[in-house]
Amino acid sequence: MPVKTYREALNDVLHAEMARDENIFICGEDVSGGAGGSSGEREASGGIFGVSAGLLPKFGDLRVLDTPISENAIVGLAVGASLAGKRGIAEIMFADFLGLALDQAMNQAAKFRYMSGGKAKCPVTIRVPYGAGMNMAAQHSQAMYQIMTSIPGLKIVMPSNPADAKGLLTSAIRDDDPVIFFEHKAMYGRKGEVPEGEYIIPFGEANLLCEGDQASIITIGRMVIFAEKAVAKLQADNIQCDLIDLRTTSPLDEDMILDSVEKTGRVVVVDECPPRCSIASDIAGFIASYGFSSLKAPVAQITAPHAPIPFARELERAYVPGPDRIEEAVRKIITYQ
Amino acid sequence: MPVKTYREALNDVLHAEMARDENIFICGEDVSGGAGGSSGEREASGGIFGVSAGLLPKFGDLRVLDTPISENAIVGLAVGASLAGKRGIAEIMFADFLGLALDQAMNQAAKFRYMSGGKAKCPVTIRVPYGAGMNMAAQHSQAMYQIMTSIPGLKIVMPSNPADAKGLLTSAIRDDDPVIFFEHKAMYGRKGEVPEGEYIIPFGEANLLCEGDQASIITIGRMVIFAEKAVAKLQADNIQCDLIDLRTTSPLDEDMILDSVEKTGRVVVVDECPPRCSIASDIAGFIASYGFSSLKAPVAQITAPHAPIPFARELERAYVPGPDRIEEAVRKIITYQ
Amino acid sequence: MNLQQSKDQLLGAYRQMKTIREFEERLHKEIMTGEIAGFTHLYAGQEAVAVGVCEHLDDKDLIVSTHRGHGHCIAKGCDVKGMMAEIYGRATGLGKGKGGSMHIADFEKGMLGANGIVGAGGPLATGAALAAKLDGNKRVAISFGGDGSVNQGAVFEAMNMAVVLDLPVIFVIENNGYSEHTGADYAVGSKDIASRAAAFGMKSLQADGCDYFSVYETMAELLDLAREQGLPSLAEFKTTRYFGHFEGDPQNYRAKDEVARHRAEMDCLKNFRNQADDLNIALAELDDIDKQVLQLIDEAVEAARAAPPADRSEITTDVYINYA
Amino acid sequence: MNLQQSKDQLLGAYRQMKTIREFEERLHKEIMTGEIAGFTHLYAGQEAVAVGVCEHLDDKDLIVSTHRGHGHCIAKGCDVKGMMAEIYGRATGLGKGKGGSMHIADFEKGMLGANGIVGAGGPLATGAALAAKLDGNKRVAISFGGDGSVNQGAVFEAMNMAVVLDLPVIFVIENNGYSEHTGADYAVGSKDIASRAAAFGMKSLQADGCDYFSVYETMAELLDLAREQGLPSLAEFKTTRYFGHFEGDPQNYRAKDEVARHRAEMDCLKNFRNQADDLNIALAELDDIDKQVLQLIDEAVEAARAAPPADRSEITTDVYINYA
Ligand SMILES: Cc1ncc(C[n+]2csc(CCOP(=O)(O)OP(=O)(O)O)c2C)c(N)n1
Ligand SMILES: Cc1ncc(C[n+]2csc(CCOP(=O)(O)OP(=O)(O)O)c2C)c(N)n1
Ligand SMILES: [Mg+2]
Ligand SMILES: [Mg+2]
Repeated sequence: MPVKTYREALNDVLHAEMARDENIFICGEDVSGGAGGSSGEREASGGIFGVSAGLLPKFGDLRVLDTPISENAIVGLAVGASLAGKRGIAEIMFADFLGLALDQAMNQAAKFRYMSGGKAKCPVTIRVPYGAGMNMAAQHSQAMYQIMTSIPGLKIVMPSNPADAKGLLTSAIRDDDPVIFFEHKAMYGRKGEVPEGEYIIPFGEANLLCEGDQASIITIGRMVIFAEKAVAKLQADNIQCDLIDLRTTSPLDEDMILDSVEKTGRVVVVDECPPRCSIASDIAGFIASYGFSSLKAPVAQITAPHAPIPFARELERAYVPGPDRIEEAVRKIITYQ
Repeated sequence: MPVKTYREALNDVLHAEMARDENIFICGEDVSGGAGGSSGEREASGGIFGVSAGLLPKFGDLRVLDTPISENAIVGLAVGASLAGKRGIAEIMFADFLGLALDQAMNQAAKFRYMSGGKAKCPVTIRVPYGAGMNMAAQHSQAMYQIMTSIPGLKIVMPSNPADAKGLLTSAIRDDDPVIFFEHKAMYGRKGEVPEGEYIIPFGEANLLCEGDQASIITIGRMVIFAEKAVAKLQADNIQCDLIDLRTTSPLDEDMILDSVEKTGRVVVVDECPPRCSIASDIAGFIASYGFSSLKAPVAQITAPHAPIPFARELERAYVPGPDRIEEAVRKIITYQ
Repeated sequence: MNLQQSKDQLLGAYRQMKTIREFEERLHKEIMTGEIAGFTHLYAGQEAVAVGVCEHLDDKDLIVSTHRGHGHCIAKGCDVKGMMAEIYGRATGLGKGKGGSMHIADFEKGMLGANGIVGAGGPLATGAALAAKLDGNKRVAISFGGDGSVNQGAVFEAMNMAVVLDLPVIFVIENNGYSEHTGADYAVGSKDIASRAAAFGMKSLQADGCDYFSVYETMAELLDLAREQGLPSLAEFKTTRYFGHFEGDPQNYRAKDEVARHRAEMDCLKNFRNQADDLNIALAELDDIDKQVLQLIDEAVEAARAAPPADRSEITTDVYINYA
Repeated sequence: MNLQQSKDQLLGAYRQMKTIREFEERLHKEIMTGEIAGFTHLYAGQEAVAVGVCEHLDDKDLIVSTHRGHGHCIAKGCDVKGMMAEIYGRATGLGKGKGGSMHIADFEKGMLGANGIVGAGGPLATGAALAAKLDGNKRVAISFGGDGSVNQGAVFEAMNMAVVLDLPVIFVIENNGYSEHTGADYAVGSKDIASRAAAFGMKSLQADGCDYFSVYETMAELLDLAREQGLPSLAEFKTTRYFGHFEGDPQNYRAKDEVARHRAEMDCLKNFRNQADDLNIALAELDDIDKQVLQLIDEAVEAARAAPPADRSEITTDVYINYA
């Protein structure tokens, strides 16, 4: 299998899907870049993270739309067009800016199908680079997926590796419901094997990355990488864990979670968000309600602290949950009596 | 003690606090109403729910500001002024519209103190009528407090009765941090005894409404009323529960929750939100992590379903968690072995 | 401009306006009975706008409406009985009773929904216009909005976006003088809505929103711009609403006689009747239509009353997944 | 207008501009070393705007800045060493290293913060202006923003709000021709920023943002309006930025020679020097200032490097509560 970066995997999907279906368009700030610039170079960047590179030359400026800085209208543009027969892909440059576009995502996209008694469909994909780890400080580092997960009508996706990026973005674009697609900024450059040709990962199917009967580590997005590091260390000490990458938080693979808990009885949930109403607390709560009979120890929630994201290297590094905390939590819960 | 409505209790606080401190102002759509109207009646409504009635005649239009329909700028107005020495009270007419103002609440108000290394304070109160129960359909009925609770830097308050409305709104206005103050629309007309004179309820202190050792019912806002109904029925069958009204979800009275769980070992959490990343799942998760050793049964989460809020009477009534579901949940968990 | 409309079209337009009027007058009465839940914003008084705009459109054209959406729905061809049933919260409603008055939609008819969020329609309509542009079939999109909506950031962003992307969308602003309890002259800083369009680089026109012909002709010009050149524009129609902002509003902000005066002097149905002679229409023909409309509304109310209530099993359908 | 500025004031203004320039030129170099984390937007080229505006202000006046905030901070009197330390993520930084380049603030100096959210400053500045108005002491508020920010709904809402509530806020728009990689003429539908103010009912002026005197005089007029009549307004200053949007931006969207040309022809420091004679200032005086500034920046960098890193125990301070 070819090795690609997360960024390339996403870019490939955009190319392939836009070639496949001419109803697909993409819009956002600087998705190509260069409009109105003095060099005349019409694609100046292909997205500030480079994810949409090459689309403009290939699909033209009717389907690759550089927009003004107007997050609410960007999402609304994609939503409105998707209600009218298209499949819009909107990019919100940083997940934090969803604070400006929440109305179109939450009150519009998420609710049309329901409010119309099933008459509407809104096949929009909102791509949002997210996450801490690059010292971008409090307003450019938030995860935001916990907020979006709480909204019925949206599907919430966050790939943790290039192959999943491909399989999940393909599903997102083809899905008839609105999808918020979270891409971790610190993972764009990560490499991995990516299946060739059409590759689809259905929503709601978590990925069991490794198996073990002593504990279940449940996590998402970039935290999967840290969990893998923790697992490697634990394995060296012959501590064997299930490691579950949820892939999508909504829908949620409840079965895999419960099966694993039934087997291990001990759970560590790892989440990049602050603790309250987070994915960590959501999964912990779910297990407290539906996996209680299997549970042999407190569910360990590894999250960021209840604070905004600090800027300085030393602070951000300590703020973001890392492998050490995961490892430590596993060691602690497996000895809990 | 005098009996007042929830609306009157809130209105009294606004009057008293604005009289006490001339740095306080209030702004929002139609907070007085009548600006630019043909009748010349300058206070035409005093807020569409009447909560700000009488403020304009008393404090004038410098401190009682009718605004255009611009939610983001309304919150920003109050936040900016509060950074500059005032204490702003902003009204967002329906909690659902926070989708338009989230940036100012989440990225601005919540983060200034932190980002400035403690140099800023932002004593703003954002009042938001919320909640289902009046057939106002999918875009005028949401709770939204789960989303706001997930944001570090905000304090989240939701009184369940007129006395608490008084004590908590007073605290909110005097607090030096930003507070999102949720007022349930279906409770404005509810009556209750309200202490006279200055009355302050500190944040983070839950209210133990009744005591019992068979189960802990933990809830907030309007759900408290339904829980009380359930408790009355259960008591008739000699089933005794702790009933905890959290009053504020952030800060959270962790001690009272854990004390109660330690006593009862059985918990029902009742929340008006849909299930995911809700207050219900948050509390259930908290207990799974920090109260596990006391837990004797699965935590029952009583929430709305994972769906937008339907319009029709029959549907909304079945959608919103009610006394029956709470009662049933308690009966079930107390028999769990 | 000389816009010849056939007699059939004219009678059709009158019928539409009358249908909206009676729908709303009847609702106003029915709401008193307590049988209708939630809150309802009535469109009576503004009929000439909805109909004057939508007479130019067919099912392929797209409109996005507001919280005050009944008029737009009827004018765009939504089934009146399905609408009434929806407002009554019945299983037979256009949205199975799940949407209600503020969320009536019919995507087959190009009616992308009433909308409870003031201003949200602006971006949605630009999106609809983008769909039209991508299809290249001269469809257009209309964003209906009130004088209050033009203070909403979403609408400004949409106007700018429409110009930047050259989208065939027309922002139809119904200036009925009030946003809830606040006067338009207070809340619109410039006191001039139409001129805002210039700030975003698009054409605008202003006209009498109580006269069907004035609306129709104004829109003809802007629709031409949209269909032929793919350009956005804005139309401001001065109009009035006959009832409170929502049902139950005591309207203290309005002069006591304002509505009566407007009903007497600015009524779009009366305006139309006054011109009947010139249009070669006999008043008796209009009377006939009136009767038919009244009967239709009667039937709609009867049918809604008789219909089964919304079905509880539908609470968790039409949304992709249920959680425990 | 004849605005006499004392020689001291003029030298002070030059010093400020030079300080900003050297701060940014130095950062541009230091960022290459990898010692500075995060991403940084440099203000070099636009100094005349920040300084021309802030020379009119004292600590009681309030400004709200942008992601490109260093210039505004320095012009408003923030401590240069504290700023440098903040950008280096040091415990001695103005925000203890918790804010970083995009969030430098000094509330004592009336500097309400750089801001990472494009457009958010508009509403915040209207709020600051409201505070000023309530105090009744002729303070004013300035909202700094770029040509990209004027497409953001928040800014439109703020402009309208400022007019409706009569607030002493001035929207200073620095049109440097680009929002990230997109040209202003593309993203601003009307291609004319200043005229947008009229749509909201406020006065606007346009001027050369690379000439300190032109900025200073333009602001004098608008500040008079704000201080004496309490009215909002907008100023658009045409300017240019010398570096990429953020450090690392290859600037493919700009003509190869654009920056060099602007540096040669539009430089605010050169402009000032060229007028030195008329101002009765000897170039040697300016050279002296240049030296002092270079030394200050050296010291700031040295101090930042030597300072202790941000303190881990501060991660959970300055926010009201910690959860388990
Ligand atoms: C975002 C948002 N803010 C506020 C409201 C509450 N609200 C409903 S209608 C309305 C006034 C709208 O005025 P206008 O646009 O003139 O329309 P009209 O009611 O006159 O038809 C307001 C403030 C809302 N529904 N949505
Ligand atoms: C709400 C929001 N959207 C997008 C961005 C990303 N972004 C940062 S700066 C910028 C361009 C701003 O352009 P302009 O206002 O002209 O300021 P300049 O960078 O030219 O100083 C963008 C799009 C952001 N920080 N905030
Ligand atoms: Mg109106
Ligand atoms: Mg710019």
